[in-house]
Amino acid sequence: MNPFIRFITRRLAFLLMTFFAFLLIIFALPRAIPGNPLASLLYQIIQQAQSNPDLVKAVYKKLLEEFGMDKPVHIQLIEFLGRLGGGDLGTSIAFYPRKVADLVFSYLPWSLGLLIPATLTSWVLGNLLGALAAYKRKTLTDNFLLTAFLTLSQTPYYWLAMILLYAFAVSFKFFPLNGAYSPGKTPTLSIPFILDMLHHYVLPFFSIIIGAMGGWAIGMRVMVIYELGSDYVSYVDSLGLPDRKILQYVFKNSMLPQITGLAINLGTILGGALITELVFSYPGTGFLIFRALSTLDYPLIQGTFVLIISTLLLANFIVDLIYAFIDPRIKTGYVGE
Amino acid sequence: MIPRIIKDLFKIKKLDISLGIFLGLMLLSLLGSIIYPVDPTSVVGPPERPPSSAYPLGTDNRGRDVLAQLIGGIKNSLYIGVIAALISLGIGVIIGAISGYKGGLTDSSLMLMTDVVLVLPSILIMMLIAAYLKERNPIFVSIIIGVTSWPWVARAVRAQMMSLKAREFVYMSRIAGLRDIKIIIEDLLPNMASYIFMAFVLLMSGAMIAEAGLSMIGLGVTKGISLGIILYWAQLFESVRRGLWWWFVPPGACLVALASSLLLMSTALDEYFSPRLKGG
Amino acid sequence: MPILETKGVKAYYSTPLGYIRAVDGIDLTLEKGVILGLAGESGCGKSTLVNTLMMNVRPPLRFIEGTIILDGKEISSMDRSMLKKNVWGVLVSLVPQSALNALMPTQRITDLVKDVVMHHMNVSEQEVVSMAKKRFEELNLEVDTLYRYPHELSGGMKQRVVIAISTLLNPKLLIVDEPTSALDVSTQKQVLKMLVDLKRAKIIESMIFVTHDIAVLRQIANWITIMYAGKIVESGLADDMLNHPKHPYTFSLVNAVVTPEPEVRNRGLASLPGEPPNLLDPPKGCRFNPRCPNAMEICRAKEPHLEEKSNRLVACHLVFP
Amino acid sequence: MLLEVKELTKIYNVGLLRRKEIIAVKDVSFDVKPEMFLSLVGESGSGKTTTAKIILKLIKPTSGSIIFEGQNIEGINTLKDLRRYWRNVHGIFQDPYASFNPFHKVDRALGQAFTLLEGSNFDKESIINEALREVGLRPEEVLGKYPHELSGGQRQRIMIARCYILKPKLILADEPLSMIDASTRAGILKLFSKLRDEHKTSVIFITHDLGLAYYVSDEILIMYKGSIVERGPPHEIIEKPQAQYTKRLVEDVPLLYKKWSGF
Repeated sequence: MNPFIRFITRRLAFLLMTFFAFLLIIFALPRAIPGNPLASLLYQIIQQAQSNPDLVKAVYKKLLEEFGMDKPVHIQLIEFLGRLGGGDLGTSIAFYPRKVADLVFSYLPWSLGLLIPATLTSWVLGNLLGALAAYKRKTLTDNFLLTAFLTLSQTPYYWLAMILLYAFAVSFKFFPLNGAYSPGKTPTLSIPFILDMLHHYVLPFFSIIIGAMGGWAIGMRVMVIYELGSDYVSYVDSLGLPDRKILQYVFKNSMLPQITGLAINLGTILGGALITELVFSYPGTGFLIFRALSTLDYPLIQGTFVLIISTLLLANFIVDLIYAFIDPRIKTGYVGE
Repeated sequence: MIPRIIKDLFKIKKLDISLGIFLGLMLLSLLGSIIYPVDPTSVVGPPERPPSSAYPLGTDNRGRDVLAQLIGGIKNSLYIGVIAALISLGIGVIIGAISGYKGGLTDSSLMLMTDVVLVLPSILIMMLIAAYLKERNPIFVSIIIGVTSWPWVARAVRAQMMSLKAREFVYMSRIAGLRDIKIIIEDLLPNMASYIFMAFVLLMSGAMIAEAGLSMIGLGVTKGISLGIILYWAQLFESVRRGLWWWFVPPGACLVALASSLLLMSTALDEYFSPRLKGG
Repeated sequence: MPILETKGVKAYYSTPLGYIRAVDGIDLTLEKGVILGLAGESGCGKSTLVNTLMMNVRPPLRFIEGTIILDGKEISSMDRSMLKKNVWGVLVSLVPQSALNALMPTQRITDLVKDVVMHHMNVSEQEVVSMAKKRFEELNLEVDTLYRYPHELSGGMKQRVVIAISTLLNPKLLIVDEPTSALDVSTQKQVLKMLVDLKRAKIIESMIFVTHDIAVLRQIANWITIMYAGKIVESGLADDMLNHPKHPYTFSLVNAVVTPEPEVRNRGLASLPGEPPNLLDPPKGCRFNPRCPNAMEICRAKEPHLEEKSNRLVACHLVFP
Repeated sequence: MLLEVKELTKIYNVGLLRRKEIIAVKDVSFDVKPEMFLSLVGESGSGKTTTAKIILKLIKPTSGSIIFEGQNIEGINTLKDLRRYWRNVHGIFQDPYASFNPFHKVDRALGQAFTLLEGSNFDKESIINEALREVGLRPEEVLGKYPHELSGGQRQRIMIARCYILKPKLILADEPLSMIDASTRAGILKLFSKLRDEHKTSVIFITHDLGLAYYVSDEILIMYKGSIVERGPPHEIIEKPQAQYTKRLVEDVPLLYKKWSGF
């Protein structure tokens, strides 16, 4: 068989298996944990029945139906998979009667709008600075950059967000305190609204860029140092190729892991910038997941997680494709040793 | 060999600095309650006071002492970090070592399992598990972090094991009739020691950050304190917007200092032990 | 005019413990048309020397002093960018020791060829490709190889491709550093043949061939230089020197050669006691004195200099008292 | 007969993307008489090291058998039997740097020999000292040192000293000289002959160097791509090679006293 197709088929099979394993975890966890959290949630809902009996009854009915608590486990599992297969992620409790999928898609644009540009920017900056540090190895520049990268890579985005917020929105009132746009406004495509949106955008955007840059830079720095020490570099160097060209070679060879890293990273984007969105009260999917977790909205937790894991596995698959296209050894069906 | 390595290691400035920061904070957390005997959980003064001589790092919204919380928080964060790292390391080393030493079908199936766990994002699994638990003590949190972050250790240990067991000194010990267990202890493990130590250090910093992340979304420990919990409270009660900087800056700074000193430590060790990074 | 001439060349490795004097005062003259075999055992500084000869010096190695004149140009005072522009690949080329890993794994051979040629010459891509094809044919390499990735080639093939690339621009001097140590004997012979053909076809004018294998030198070199502990101990015409070694070290080196020949079985094998000296702190006097069977008082006190008699250079108090 | 190798075959499965079988050793048969110096000559990948590892029971053959003093070694499985076997059949490897665990002093490699010797009241120190002197080392110069403090030649001598303690019936020496400088090689080579002459040890000398094999052996086996293509006394192999591969080999080895034609 064509080695390329064979490789891709094997990876696809693996990813599907992983997806199934994840679905099993999602299915099993609420049912397997002692004290059955689902049951206690149902109990809680019944207790709240006084306040709004009709709504609570509806929620209760829906939950029973979706989780099928009264049926044997294997039937529950089949129904669970069947619903997922039909594209139904269930109904939220906290936002009853809205569907989970519907909720996610109304929160998603904010997360994507924030994360895609921020991730790409930090990726580009991180790679450039990382390569610079490697090129300037054993100089003051490298020592400074490396220390900065190490510290940044261990700085949680959300804490950075808190610091930025305190500095530029509380102490100096340059930027607004929270939200994606000023309260009272409705999203339109007008110039004033876009300006207002950008004004809210700056701090979360930079907190993600700065927070993510260190990790990319560290990875790139190590890769470039490794490549610079390789035999092919000293060979082309001795042939007189200019440093600029050699750096191009090294950069090209160091990029593969970084590209795949980026793809995987973009794969998790559906989850939003969980805690950063929380700090800024930014209405993205991260915020939604937080609401789901804090209100124990099981259908919403399950639904969002299934979506996140799907895009993540899809990203993994794309990475495999990239590898298969770029790595000549896969193209030619190289057999080791 | 070992004394020489240790002597060499102390010459590395990066290592000295990072070790200094880390041990300093660790000592603060261990001895802190003796030097600064204030109960972090009890109300000691008026709420939301800025730092002063009475409250070096101010008080929180209920009038509890932030410095005392910080001391307790570092201690618990370190505790969770160590336990979680030990759990991951244990699982990773055992799976990796068996996989690498045995090979064959055992290897294939263990690695398949590892790959599955590696692809699933550990933070999601952590969140899932944590969300369904009502009570979460530090041990639980450590276990949750530990059981989700071992796969890369297993892979790395496996690779090391495979290359080491084909080394000639291992053959020399085998044809001297040494028992497998003795070969593993005397020949294989010492040669992986630096690696295992580095993995531990990285796992620990990862675990402390993961703990803080879980806490921030309300899935951290339900009783007691940690750096993440302080941050969580600070976030919950809008400390940033209300300008109560002493409440959220110190715990975050300590977390960053602990985690990045650990990372710096492993970077320094890596540069020392891997020749290609060491060279000019 | 000789193709290469050096005077008092010193290049040391800088380490925390001090300087390792790997190349310590080398005077060398290489005439046009000569294949110089540079031999010596591991750690004697031969690889360091050949890299220094083309000023390919990178930390921790440091060029200390001396002059190197290559094809009438003093390259020891040139800076790196100048060397890269006008010397390396054009006047002098290196076939590195690690030729098996010298090709970038993610690049086809043609891509490297294009980059190398187009950096030094103002030609179009098509011209480069047709030039490379012609050269590959001339050297009996399959033209198809140009479109391959390195991992698709066998060890011997990689080695020959590297040699072909190094000589694309007809450098006057080719430096070959232990090219055959990882190859089996038949492939080794092919590679050696290719090197000799390069000179015969006048693609290169001269060659320095580094090896620890004296029997290989016998086959291809017409001039041999022996190094010991960072210094040249003997230098002369290949056949003459191998038949009548003068320096005690050369003598034991030649007599340690084991080839499948009755002469060797009858002759027996020589063995030197002791270990090569530590170049951080080389012995006083002659560096070979601690291992020399003929060491005299003066050998421990005074360093012998390379002196010439009937086309032979030797640094030994026994030969030149 | 000391050792009989019968139809030995070893197949490895390798592959980055698809599994591929690599036949490392194919139907190899030969035998070793007592006090025999036998050389196994081949280029890298010819299967000579694999053969040695199988004989040393470091890896299992895919098929075929090895009979040592009339016993099939497949049946040697208990630690006690294995130890007796390794006492009689010992090995020395190519890389004197990798043969020592960098975390232990070189003494350990020598001390390990005593696990193989039966009985318990040895004067270990004097046995070790004597063995070291046999291989031309001064005990006080090497004992107590870490491997990195010694040269390659010294390390390889220590490995041979270990064989002097054991006095095995058969030594498998896998390229023991390939990383040793030429000028010190002869001294180490002589130690193998001495073991044979003084202690009646047979040697299977594995090398890629036809010259060395020619110089020391009673008999040479030529291996190519996992099979034995030719066997015979050294002078016959060199003077009248029969197999195609051997002919090419003999023709392509660089000689000291004769030049290649066409160069």
